Amino acid sequence: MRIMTYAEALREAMRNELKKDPRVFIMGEDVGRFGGCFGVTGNLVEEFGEDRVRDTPISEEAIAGAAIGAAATGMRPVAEIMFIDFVTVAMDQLVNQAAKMRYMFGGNISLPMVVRLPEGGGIQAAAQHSQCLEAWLTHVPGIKVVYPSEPKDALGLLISSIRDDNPVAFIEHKMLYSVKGEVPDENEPIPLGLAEVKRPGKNATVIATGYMVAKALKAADQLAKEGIEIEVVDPRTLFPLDKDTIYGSIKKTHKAVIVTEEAKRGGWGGELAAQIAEEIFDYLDAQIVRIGALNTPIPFAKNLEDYVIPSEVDIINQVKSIL
Amino acid sequence: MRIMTYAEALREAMRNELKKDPRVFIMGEDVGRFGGCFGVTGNLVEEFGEDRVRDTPISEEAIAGAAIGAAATGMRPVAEIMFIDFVTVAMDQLVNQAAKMRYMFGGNISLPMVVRLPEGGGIQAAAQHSQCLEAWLTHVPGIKVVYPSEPKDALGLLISSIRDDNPVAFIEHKMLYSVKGEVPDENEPIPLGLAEVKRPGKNATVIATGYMVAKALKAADQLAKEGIEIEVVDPRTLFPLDKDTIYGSIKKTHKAVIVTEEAKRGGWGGELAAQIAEEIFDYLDAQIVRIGALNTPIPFAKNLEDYVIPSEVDIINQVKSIL
Amino acid sequence: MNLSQELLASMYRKMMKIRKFEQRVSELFAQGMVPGFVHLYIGEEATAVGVCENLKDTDYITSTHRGHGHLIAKGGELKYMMAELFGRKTGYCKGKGGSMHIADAKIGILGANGIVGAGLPISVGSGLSARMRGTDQVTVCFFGDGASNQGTFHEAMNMASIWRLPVIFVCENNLYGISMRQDRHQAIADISDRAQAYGFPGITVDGNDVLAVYEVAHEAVKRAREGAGPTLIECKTYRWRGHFEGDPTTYRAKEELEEWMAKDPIPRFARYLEENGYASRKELEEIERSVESEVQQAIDFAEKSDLPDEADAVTDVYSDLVEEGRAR
Amino acid sequence: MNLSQELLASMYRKMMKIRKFEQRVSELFAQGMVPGFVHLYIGEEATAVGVCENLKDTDYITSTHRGHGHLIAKGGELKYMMAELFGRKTGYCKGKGGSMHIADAKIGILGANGIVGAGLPISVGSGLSARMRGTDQVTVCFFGDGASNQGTFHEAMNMASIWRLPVIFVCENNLYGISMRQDRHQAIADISDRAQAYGFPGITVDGNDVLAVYEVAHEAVKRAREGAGPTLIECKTYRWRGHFEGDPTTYRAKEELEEWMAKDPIPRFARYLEENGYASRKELEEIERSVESEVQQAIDFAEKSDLPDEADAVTDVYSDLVEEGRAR
Ligand SMILES: Cc1ncc(C[n+]2csc(CCOP(=O)(O)OP(=O)(O)O)c2C)c(N)n1
Ligand SMILES: Cc1ncc(C[n+]2csc(CCOP(=O)(O)OP(=O)(O)O)c2C)c(N)n1
Ligand SMILES: [Mg+2]
Ligand SMILES: [Mg+2]
Repeated sequence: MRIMTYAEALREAMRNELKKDPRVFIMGEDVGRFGGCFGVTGNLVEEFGEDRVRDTPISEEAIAGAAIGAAATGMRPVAEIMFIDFVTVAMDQLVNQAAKMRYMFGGNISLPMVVRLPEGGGIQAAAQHSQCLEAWLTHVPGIKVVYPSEPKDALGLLISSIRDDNPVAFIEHKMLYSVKGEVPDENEPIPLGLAEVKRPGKNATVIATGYMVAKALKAADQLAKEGIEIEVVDPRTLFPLDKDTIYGSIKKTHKAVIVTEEAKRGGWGGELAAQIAEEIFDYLDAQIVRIGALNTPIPFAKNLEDYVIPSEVDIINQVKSIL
Repeated sequence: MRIMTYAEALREAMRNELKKDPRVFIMGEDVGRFGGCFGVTGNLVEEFGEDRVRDTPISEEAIAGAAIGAAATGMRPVAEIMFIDFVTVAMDQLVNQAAKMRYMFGGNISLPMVVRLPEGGGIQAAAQHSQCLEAWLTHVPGIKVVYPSEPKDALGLLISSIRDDNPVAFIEHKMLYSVKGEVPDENEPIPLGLAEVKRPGKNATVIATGYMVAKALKAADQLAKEGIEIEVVDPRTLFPLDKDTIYGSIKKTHKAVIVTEEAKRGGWGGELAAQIAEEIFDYLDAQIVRIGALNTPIPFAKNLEDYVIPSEVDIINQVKSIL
Repeated sequence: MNLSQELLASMYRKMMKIRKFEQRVSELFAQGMVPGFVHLYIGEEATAVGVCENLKDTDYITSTHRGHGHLIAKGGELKYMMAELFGRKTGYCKGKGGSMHIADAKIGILGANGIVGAGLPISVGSGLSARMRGTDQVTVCFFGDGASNQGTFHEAMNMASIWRLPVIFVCENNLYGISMRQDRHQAIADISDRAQAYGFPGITVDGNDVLAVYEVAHEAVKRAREGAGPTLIECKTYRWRGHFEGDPTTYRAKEELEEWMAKDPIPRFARYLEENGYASRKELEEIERSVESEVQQAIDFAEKSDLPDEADAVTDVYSDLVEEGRAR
Repeated sequence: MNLSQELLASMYRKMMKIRKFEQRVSELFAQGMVPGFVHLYIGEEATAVGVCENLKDTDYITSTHRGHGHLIAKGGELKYMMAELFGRKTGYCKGKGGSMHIADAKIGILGANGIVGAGLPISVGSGLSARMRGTDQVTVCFFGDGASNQGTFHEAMNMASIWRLPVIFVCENNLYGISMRQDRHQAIADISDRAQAYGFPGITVDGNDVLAVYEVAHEAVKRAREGAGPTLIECKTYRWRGHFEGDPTTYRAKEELEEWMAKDPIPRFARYLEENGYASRKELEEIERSVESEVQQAIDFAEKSDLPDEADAVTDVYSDLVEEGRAR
């Protein structure tokens, strides 16, 4: 076992693939000498050169498009959009081009590409630098959406994503970058589409993503002191979704609480709740509870930001409300 | 009562507001002499001139931005994005600017603007010209989302939307443009946030939007022949949402079927299902059923398109599945 | 330039192929055989052909909503194209794409595109890929005058310029973006001037003169292959038909159309070939007839082809997973 | 140009105000008093001031992530700005916006902006609005060299040009977009050359010479007010601090910074004022002291101000409806 931060694990995954496969390259704003806005690409440019760790102008639509064109013609690009908030200026290329090309072209093209998308609040970056936008992407057939919550998953899932033959939106949470965790000694892929039970329990199933997994685990510790054992499930990939694991847990606990950091209205959490309500309704003993950010832009002031984004307390309260 | 098509009703709403309020103007690609790609703006340019019915270059991000800048400084723009699919190139202005400016600026700005967004399949326009993307917009705090299903609603809701002091995403369905219907003699606004029961019933509540309302009504006719009376509810505005009417109906029928044309995964229909599962779970006698398009891009061939998009038959089958 | 008789004949044949294909598609559309949005290339044939005759099969193009001409010029097969327009299983895209989404990766056609300006960033990617893989492949990116006002134009031109990518940007200035005449949608006369904003050459050429287009493109392709970076070529031309089939074209003067029809690139090139002894009238007529029959065969192929199976509606979304269809 | 003593003093005062404000913010950031992303304007003062001294309160500006200088130059009040940076209820945005989102609609400040290039389309809208309402208001749109590669730059410049809108596009070329030096992010030397792509004037000016900037902007504002359309002004300048506070700036040479620090616009302007008898050293020092105390008052105001109430987290999303908060 090695100890790595989430950011280091991501870098290790990229390093591993850059070494292994000459078709892999990195592109994005300030990913080179600067090492990435959050330091994720770090020193990769020194190891692999400016060609393969490529700084771009501030032109996200062109970054996404260049990744598509490169992927369609034999390369395996890993593009970084500095904040997921800026995916707003690259949506056409991701949604109308990358996601649809294979289908529109009757299967006669493959787009093995990854777009890395750091998201989330917590650093007082305010409304245009704190969003969680996975719901937009999971709504688009043709893209896979991955979202690791700890270093080992970051490593294994990014390796798999780079090796995948489809466009993968790879979501990262800013607050996790400096979080340390154990990582296997070997750089092994973790298959997309496998959830993980991060903590077993029996009284309720809490499905959490990204940074909310850590909050759910803290809530679990608190609840355990009161004799309430929640099972914390991290889907890890939002599409394809591991329904077996998630439903399996709910069938056991008969209670479902979904915790995501997105604006609650229209979030991916809602989609999950809808699937549960549609497919395993009869196993439920209580309403499905969703916890998300308030339906506001993310405010700047710390106390407001903390209030808008879900906390352990919200998880604890909501779990209790259905027990 | 007058008889008008949906397109005529939209035009009448714009004409009404252009006449009444000098701050109102129309802008978009080919909205002038060409009359709009679907003929919605028609001859308005003749009546109001090229300044107020303004053709733009093919620059959607600038169209949206120009609407924002104009709205922030005393105008009331009504912008047209020719197909909602092209909102992908205007997302930043709509999501990061229009939706958030009031909040980010602490309430010190108002953006009275409408963006008209024709959507939907049915004319073999294929993957990049047939999407339903309301889920993206309802996920964004700060935007209202309106979606009329018949001429009278198109008229009344567009008037209200133009008079609203917030950014309104006004969604229209292409297949409805030529549909005729009765419209009140006076051009009166219909308040945003009011659903309408389009057909009363008792055995199940079918909540449908846009073109799916007509399909649900046809399904209701069929089902009535078998003695099954469904209540068809059209939310008309997706946000703000009239939960009273929708929940009221479900509390009566104890069954909820949601029909939207969006790709089912991650659609607005999922959000509605999640709200129902969260807020009135105890009134439900069966799983919540969602009907949406298959999770594919919209194919070109007629038989495939018909298969991917929900039909009356799907509604009938799904309603029966929970009775 | 000294072009071989063979090349000249091939150019003539391709222009004729586009013309005949499009004319038949127009008829078929009117008859309700070809559905959806159909944007025809009639009148602009010299542009696609003049450019693409410089390309190898391994080179790339990105195309537009008005893509039939580009695809034919790059070597696309009429029967698969026609079958696609008919929405048949045998089409280039198995009927899933239609007119606006035809692609043939095997001969470097990275797709027609329904989004105005969307091909530009993609061409940067194929250019970059060729560079990184160390091949001499070039990419030609076709787009319209209207598209030259999209943000993607700017981002792509800038990115291609800093990396000196082997991309040739070909702007087909047919004077209109739907109903918007160029003088209403931009305040400049020559779109090629925009290359100055990126520090690479821009050149305007008569898009109805296939030889002039060939020559200019030849130079640009050479520069690109040699690593000298991108070129912007503006081809001034005109579309004879409406923006899409069904467009009444009330926004333009009949005289304007007539003026441009008089500049028809095909008889113009035929005259050149005859006058310079490259081909006889008879040979040209022979080409025309053979092309007509090829188009007819494509139509027959399309008509005889099966509709796609419903089960195929859910395939090709991902490389490795297929979601459930629906029971009806 | 013959500028009044009053105007010259006002310019000096504003430049000093920006400098002192930013220096204090930098300290406060280091002390953990100002959180979030903070992009400082130190070194670029002559640009904002030279431009904005031409504007009336009723004119508009759109600004950027590096907005403090623009806001101060346009007349923003230090105490509301500082309170906003502190995240207090009394700030311009009630603590909801922070550094990147300060706006003051009453004096035409349409907002700082966290999205690179996003102000450009908005400035087209305020320009259009002024035109349609028949006022003589102009809009100044500030943006950086990095932003000049965004698609929005292109779309906005084109749209402003065809409608001859009263918009002055001011590109602050401070040589870098974060770590990307201009010669790596574009293949041209002068960004003002890009105006050629839209058929309106583009001019490059020494952005550290407040009088030169004033003069160029004066002409552009005059043109705009008279209906002659937009101008692109490129101001060559340099940021002294990192891209944001905390940036170690390892991507640039110490010598480069030193070279530009030697071109400090403030002493340069002070020398001019003194040498030409517009102000004495003493008067200038007086201005400096008074500005320092104004900044201190702003800090005191901010520090003494309350945090926003949690209940306010859910207001200002819509004009007419407030959703529920949460019980904790
Ligand atoms: C982003 C986007 N905006 C608008 C459209 C609708 N549209 C399709 S073609 C077209 C005109 C394109 O004009 P031009 O680029 O000159 O090409 P031409 O049709 O003249 O060949 C428009 C506005 C679109 N498909 N995509
Ligand atoms: C669309 C978008 N892309 C990327 C960023 C991240 N970012 C913030 S400022 C900046 C550099 C901007 O450079 P420039 O326009 O030259 O302005 P400067 O910082 O030099 O004043 C970048 C890349 C962003 N905020 N928005
Ligand atoms: Mg055109
Ligand atoms: Mg800069």
